[in-house]
Amino acid sequence: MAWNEIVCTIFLALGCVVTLTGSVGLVRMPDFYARLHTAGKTDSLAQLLILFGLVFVTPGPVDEIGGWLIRVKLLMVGMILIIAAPTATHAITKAAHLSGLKPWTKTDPGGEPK
Amino acid sequence: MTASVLGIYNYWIYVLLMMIGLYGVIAKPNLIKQAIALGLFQTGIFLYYISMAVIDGGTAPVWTTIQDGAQKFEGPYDNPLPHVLILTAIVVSVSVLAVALALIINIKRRYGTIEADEIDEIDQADRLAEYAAGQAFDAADEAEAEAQPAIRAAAAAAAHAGHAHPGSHV
Amino acid sequence: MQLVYLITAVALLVGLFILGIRAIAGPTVWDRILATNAIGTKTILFVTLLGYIAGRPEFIDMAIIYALVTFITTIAILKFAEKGRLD
Amino acid sequence: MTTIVIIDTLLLLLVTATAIAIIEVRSLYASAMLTSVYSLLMALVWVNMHSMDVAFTEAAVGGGISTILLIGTLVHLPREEKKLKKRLHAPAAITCALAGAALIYGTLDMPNFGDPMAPIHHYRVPEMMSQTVGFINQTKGKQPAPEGFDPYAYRTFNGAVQGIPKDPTDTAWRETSIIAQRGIMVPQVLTPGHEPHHEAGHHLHPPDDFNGHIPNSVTSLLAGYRGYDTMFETTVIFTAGVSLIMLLRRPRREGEAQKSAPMTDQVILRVVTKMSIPFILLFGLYVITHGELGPGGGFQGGVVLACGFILFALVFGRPALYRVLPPRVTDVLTGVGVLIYSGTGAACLFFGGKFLDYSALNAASPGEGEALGMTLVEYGVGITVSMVMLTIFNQLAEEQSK
Repeated sequence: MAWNEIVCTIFLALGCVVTLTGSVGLVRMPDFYARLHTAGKTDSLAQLLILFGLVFVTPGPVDEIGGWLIRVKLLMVGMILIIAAPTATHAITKAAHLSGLKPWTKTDPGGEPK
Repeated sequence: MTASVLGIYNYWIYVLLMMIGLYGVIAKPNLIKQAIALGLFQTGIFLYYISMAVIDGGTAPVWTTIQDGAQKFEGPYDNPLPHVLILTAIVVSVSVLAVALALIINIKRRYGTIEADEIDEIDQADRLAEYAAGQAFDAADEAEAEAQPAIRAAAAAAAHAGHAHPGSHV
Repeated sequence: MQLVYLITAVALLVGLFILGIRAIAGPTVWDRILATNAIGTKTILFVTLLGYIAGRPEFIDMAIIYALVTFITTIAILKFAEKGRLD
Repeated sequence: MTTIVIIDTLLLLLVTATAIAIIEVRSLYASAMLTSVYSLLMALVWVNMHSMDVAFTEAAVGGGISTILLIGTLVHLPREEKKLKKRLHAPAAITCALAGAALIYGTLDMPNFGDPMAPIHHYRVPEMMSQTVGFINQTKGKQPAPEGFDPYAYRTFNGAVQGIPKDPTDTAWRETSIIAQRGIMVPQVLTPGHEPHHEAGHHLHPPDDFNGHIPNSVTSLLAGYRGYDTMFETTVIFTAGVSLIMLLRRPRREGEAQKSAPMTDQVILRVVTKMSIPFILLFGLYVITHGELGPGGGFQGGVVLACGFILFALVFGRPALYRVLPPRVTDVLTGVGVLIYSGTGAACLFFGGKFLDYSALNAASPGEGEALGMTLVEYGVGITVSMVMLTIFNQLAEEQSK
């Protein structure tokens, strides 16, 4: 393995771990707001890790137009996601909060129908 | 490359998807569900077509040339024709869905429900009411027809009586 | 390297499976919307990865379109849940 | 190949589970949401099978537009289907089981997944691919057909080889197979002076350089070989838009106020939308224009354009959209797209070619003529598709104001 492949592998492995954590959290957490927490945070981190890892293994010589185009597009995807995903999460939260969904607490577990 | 279950597994999934769609179309009385199920059925067929296009070790049928017409990828390209067929089919399927939804909205306006069996019941009731109305109309007609001879006789009697006074046509 | 990609892909798929449970089961509407949104993000990563698995990463445009579509669909679903209408 | 098969298997399992959930879940709203998930997963399957253009279309159309349309319809309808008495509809289940069994029995004779010797790769397609293949091998010279090559040969589920009289272990067979894998699909077409399938009127295009200048073969087949079909499919979409107008549009009274519920109270959403809409529209135009070089084209780009306008209507309200793009303009542009398509065909006639034979557009360099014609056609398709999708959305949304 060349050095760039090793770096990519590390990033991808981290991304996998974060992704799986987020997914499990989305199922395990007790109420909507806690799930939102796990889903929103881990999604943003995981996509950045994986996209950044893939930048290293993009084929094509660095001085060739094609290779650069792909790398720039990868970062562009990351940028779009960094803007769009939190916006969507924020909008969901706000709508849920305005609709009267109460957060779950240990003393008052009536936040949502079981 | 020996023949295996994995070799035709894809085709079984396409059958499964199609049958799920077909089951939805037959079993679910809700018209929206039926429209969605029709979409599932279509996707099954799309899957069948695209699966046939794959070639072992092939890549997407977009040639990339580096310089002077030299190919970056010499390997086989997947068959592009099914892709072309399905590409247009997907867009046509959304048009079909849109027209179906418009019809469903009109049905809701006319019947007040979108469950197929309730629509059938309403239709049946309408037909019965129509039939009853027709019966009543026929009965009235028959009564009129039965009354006809008497009326004619009366008219004839009147005309006969009229002979006594020529010029006065009733 | 193919093996690394494959393992990553399988991990993402497992994540998709788990999220699918939440999307199907999710007690409130908001849970479903959240799960749909998270599935969208995962598919973006997956589609990028598939390009590398196939050895032709020049089709990144797919990922951009996925990002846009996921965003728009989330907003539409959200608007319907919040206001009960779409315009 | 094994990677493809593994991912394919897992993805298809997921897809099937989603499909069952879509049918079985009682809330129509959840069903519509799951439809979006289903389409995104299906698009992943297409990408995995290297069908980029289809994946593009499926993601934009299935994940975006159809979900929005379904949700837009649900505004007037009850959000749950009524409770059925029986969980399983026995006649339907029996029908489906029988039909499914018959179809599965039929698949036993299918060639293997990914078999390069499958008939589909050898019968009709190579005839138009041959020119491409000729182009690929221009630098290497054309190779003659091997002895005993049978384009109809393929392997069935049982491993039996059909259509080839010889022993599969024969060297000729292996050679044929290698040549098929190399992408040289029907060698006999490549032999100069010997064109077995060329009846009169069969070919719409000059055999020398068709496809040679368009890297994306899907687009070149779409606009070239299947140009007529694509034109009439555009017309089908146009017809769908017209039917929607006829089914749902009511004449608006003068001075009638347009009701709407914009989401402008969410500041972050409003700002991000305002920032991203120019980008989305630009990206749509890029997809349309870039259709010859990479995945993309009129259908996909048109849907992306429509998505941009729909996002605008979602966040700022439909009256704001009507100020930007009045329904009258939308209606006219719907027809203009089809007109551009057929007008390009007519222009080809004018320049002395056949209908939709783009190479006539530039006599000096037929390849550039084809590129020009295909771009024009893609723009026609894109305009019609985007405007029809927008019309459909507008009509469904206008219905909510009553």
